[in-house]
Amino acid sequence: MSGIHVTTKINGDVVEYVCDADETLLDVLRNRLGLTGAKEGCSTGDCGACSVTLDGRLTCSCLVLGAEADGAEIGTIEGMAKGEELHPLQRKFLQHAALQCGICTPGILVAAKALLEHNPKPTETEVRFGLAGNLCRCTGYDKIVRAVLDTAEEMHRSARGA
Amino acid sequence: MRYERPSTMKQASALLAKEKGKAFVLAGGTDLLVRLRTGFIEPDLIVDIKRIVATREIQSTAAGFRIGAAVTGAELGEHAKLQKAWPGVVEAANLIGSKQVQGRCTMTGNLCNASPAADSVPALVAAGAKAVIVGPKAKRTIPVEQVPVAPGRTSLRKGEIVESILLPKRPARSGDAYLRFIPRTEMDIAVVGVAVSVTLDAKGVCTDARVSLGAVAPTVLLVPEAAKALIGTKMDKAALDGLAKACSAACQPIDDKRGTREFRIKVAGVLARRAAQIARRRAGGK
Amino acid sequence: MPLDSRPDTKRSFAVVGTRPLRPDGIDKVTGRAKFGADAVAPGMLVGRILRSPHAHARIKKIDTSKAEKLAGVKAIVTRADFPDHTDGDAALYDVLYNIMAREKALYEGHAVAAVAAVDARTAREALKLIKVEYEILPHVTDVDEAMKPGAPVLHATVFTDGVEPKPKKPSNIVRRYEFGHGDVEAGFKKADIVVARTFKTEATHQGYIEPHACLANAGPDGQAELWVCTQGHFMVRDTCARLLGMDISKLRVTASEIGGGFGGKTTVFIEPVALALSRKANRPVKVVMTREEVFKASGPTASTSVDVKIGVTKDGRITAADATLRYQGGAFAGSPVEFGAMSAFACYDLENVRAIGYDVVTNRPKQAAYRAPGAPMAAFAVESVVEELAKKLGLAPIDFRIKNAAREGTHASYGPTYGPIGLLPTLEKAKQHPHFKAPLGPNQGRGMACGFWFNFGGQTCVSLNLNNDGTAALSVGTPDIGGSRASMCLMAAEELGIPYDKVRAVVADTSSLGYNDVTDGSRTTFATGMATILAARDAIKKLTARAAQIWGIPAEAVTWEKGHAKPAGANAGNFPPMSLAEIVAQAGATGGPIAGHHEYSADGAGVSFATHICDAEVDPETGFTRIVRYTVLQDAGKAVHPSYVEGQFQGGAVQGIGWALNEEYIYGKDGRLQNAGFLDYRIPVCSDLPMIDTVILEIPNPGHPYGVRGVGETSIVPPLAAIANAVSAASGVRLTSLPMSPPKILAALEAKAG
Amino acid sequence: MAKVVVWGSLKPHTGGIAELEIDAATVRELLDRLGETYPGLKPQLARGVSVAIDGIIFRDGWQEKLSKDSEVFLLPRMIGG
Repeated sequence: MSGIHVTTKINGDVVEYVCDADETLLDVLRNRLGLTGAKEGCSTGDCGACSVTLDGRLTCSCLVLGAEADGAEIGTIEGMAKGEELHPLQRKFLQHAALQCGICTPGILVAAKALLEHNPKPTETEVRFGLAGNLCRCTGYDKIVRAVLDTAEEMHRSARGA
Repeated sequence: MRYERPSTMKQASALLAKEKGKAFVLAGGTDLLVRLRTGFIEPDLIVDIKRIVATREIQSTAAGFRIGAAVTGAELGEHAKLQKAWPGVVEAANLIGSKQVQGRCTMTGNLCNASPAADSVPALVAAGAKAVIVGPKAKRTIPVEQVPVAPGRTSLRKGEIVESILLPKRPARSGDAYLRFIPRTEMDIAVVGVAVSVTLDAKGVCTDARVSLGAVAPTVLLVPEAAKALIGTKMDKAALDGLAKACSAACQPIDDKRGTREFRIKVAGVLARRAAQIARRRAGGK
Repeated sequence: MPLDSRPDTKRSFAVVGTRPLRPDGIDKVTGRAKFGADAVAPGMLVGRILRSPHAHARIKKIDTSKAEKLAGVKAIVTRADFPDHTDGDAALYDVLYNIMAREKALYEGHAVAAVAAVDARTAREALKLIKVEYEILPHVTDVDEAMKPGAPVLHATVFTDGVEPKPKKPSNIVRRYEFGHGDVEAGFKKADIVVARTFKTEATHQGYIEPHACLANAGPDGQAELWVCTQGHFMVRDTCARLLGMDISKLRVTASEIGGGFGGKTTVFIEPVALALSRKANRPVKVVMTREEVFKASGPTASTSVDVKIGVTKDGRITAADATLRYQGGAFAGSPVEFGAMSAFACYDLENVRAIGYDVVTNRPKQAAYRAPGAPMAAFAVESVVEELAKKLGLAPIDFRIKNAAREGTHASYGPTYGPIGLLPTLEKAKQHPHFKAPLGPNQGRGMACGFWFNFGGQTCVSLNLNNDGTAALSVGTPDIGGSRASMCLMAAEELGIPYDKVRAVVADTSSLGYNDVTDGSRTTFATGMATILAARDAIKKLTARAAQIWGIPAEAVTWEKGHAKPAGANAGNFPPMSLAEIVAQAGATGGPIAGHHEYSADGAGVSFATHICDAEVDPETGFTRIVRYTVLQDAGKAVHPSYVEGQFQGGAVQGIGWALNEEYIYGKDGRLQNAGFLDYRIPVCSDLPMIDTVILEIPNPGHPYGVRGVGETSIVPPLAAIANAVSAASGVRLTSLPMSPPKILAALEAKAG
Repeated sequence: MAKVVVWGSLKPHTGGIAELEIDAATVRELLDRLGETYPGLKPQLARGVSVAIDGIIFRDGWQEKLSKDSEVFLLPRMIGG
């Protein structure tokens, strides 16, 4: 099998790689690029642990071929904090203890960020349905939902204040 | 396995037509990649159609809407005009999978997987949608219900690809709705799905109706008897009872890990009644 | 425990009980935390496992010759590579048999061979080239079917233990247990009302989001390293070393960050296989399970069939309680039926009680622990009958429970007499809770249930090293599965009298500490926490001695207060308090590094109780159930980090909600699992749930210096029954079989309507 | 003499008696004596037991002292998730 040459942008940086036709973007991120923040929980799109954005749209990287990323822009958990400054969601997740084991956390943060970008002031129900594609087995989701709602509130307040 | 990304429909069709091994079309990939990963399929060729401009567009035409084969669920949901004309179709497409899946999945893929439980297909069937199929030699347009012929099997011939789905123009006072039953609130495959599309006259009498059922037979069903129960009525309780009865009667379900036969038969009627009421309300019925 | 470790209930804490950020937080929210599958090694190979497609089959022949010839294949192992080193240890032999099938494959998914190859595709191709000749045997997966006389027998060596006379014919019933006291027959005679019901629960899976993963690196000199996601790396080390005939000292195991376990990562599956492959290939080998493998070949919990009979007098006193529990734990002995039997009636003060348990084997994967193993199914049965009795008596279910609740001095159904326990306080608190009085909407109903779990301590070893700048490095040997490093830092900081962020806790590898039992039994905050406190006290003893040396006064004349050494009184001398940092800064000159250690077998964990309240709404036309409101009230002894205590309560409750409503192992007639994925094994998603309210009660555990009790497991015990009771109240039908999936509820509603 | 109570299904190995009088000052001695006096208990002792002394459960406590009036129960070895 001959490799496919792909040029893409990940978290704003141009990245080139060669992958096989049947490799998923998740495989590429984890095994070729060392970006192991996206986790493989199921490889069938049911758990959301591998969530990334592809051209701004939330998706499971296990449901994308590595070859498809050519010319695209990808966002992963590794690009969420800006230098030393955590994204407000990352900060709030820590404050609310919205993680126990933490395996689902990267996927949930990526999904929550996408959610707030589309809907900056979601209701609890909207948060719950917005995150329905991300399984968490430790927390019962309570503190996750609170952390997302609190982040929205804070971002809203600081946007108004600014 | 080879991966090809043609830029025209003609090229795509030619690639599929000349492939000697197993070839698959990749649009959203939300089903294809799962089957690939789990070893269910072992393709020799995958043809990614997302670079073909026509597959990415929603066109509003004099005849209605033309929805490209690679338009995602999320894009459907963001198209205000489509949403207004065919809320049931859009809600059905938006029920497929999670937000993550919505960013990739397509109605055409949902149709071509030929799963009896596909969420968007009953809504498309009720809407009277047609599939535009491009082949190596000719283009043809068929009603969507003629695409799947059995679980996992379609009527597409070698080299043929569904290029787009056509939704007709909506008469005044029309509405559609899709409801499905799942054990959780999200992330499940439909145990039963019901789509109802109706048109009312100025007095609120139903003049036209189409009713379609999912997950209760080997393919999605169009149920003319159910439509008959509504046409000519004000969709009152008696009409809805008739509708529910006709829907339950049309079911030929199986017992499986997702539900029992009895459950599907009963719930098909329950959901039909509820979906019809939503469709009627959307059509402006009081 | 020495007496001075008894909790000082009036004690006020400086940092224990606060909610600081967890030390591993940044790594976890930025994707940097390294979990099981995140490790790489130079020259690493990919390991994959070939699994039996049959539920029960004799393995006549395994031919690996074609696979060996495939380019890129570096090692293949089969049963021939796992000689029996178990030396008569039956339980260990079962583990050996489970990680690689021997004469028979005992369930679909049982490992038959494994390959290490240069990449995943080659490994996959190689598996296809391995030819296994099976003789398919009849199989059985249902617990009641497996107990019938004509059932296919899995092991010709199983003759039911615990019955007299011992059977002469082998069967699938491994062992009979019996617990209880008094005379149940006499008790039932005194009863005015007796309710007897039979219940069934399906097997569920812990459902951790991280599949099992490990990276093994073994050399021909017998030295080996293993990186693995596990609840107990010392257990992994000892088990793998024994299975593979290695010296324990030559195998160093490092615990990765762990992506959930809930009991499912308390044993080995892929680890010995990865080590054997690595040893044979003389290269590092990474093995990661797929989700399908996790469902088919890790350790789900038991499915059960339970009879419960309870008698009461007209005024609401229970006169007798009797249960027979049948649990299948997969293809090997060891279902948690004894804990089901022991815990079934543990919430009640009973004169006459009996619980009989049968441990049964079937053609399913070998069960592993799952959060309070065995208890939720028993509580489902008992608490359903208790609710039904209360209704029959015309008593509020909560009052009926209060009337019969176990309390200090109660002769527990499993034997001993209870000390101070927290059941009544949770019931009384529940009764006052606003949830209890809140109005219900149409088609809604309220249910409640109580639950019990034992908790335990276990072997523990920690080291606390003080650094020259006055900070502390704490090494523990229990993997941190839900924030325990934060709790350990809190307790070390509390004792030493330094700020929380001056302590750093790490989970040390197996070469750095003495043996530590697995993170299980809700033991870590209790046992590792107590060891941390005692290690800190050990360090303080040394700190005060150094201060005494510096001051030139006797060591006994120095005390420790708020992070400082102080002369014990005016007679001891007049010296200003000396801080921890000041003492360690002079450590080199006063005798070298200062460290505290503690190693022990922790006991006195203290049993734990909870009461849950649930509101459910049932769609009468479809049987769809929505949990509308949920409240957990549980005794934590002392909540060290309340946020993570709440998290344990919420997580356990939601796992219980899944178990009650939708989760189940579905087998086909062919004995194959039909829903080995998250699509059809339906764990609760975010939109299924309401907020989970929590009430933490703090009834100090006399066995811990701060009064801490384990909290992790009890929260999964009441939900099954609480939801069944709520569904019954909402819909008018009582379900005696889990999960209460919509088709079952609808069928029951239709049957009732006639 | 400590009084120790075994669980029901062990009674066949102790001559049908649940409450046994054993001369032992520690858990270790108790377990040794039990095995010597009632060899039928040995497989269970080998599989592992916990011991409840005055209501507190010890999973690994050979050194624990038993007094004359201790209430001692033999229990299966505790496990957890």
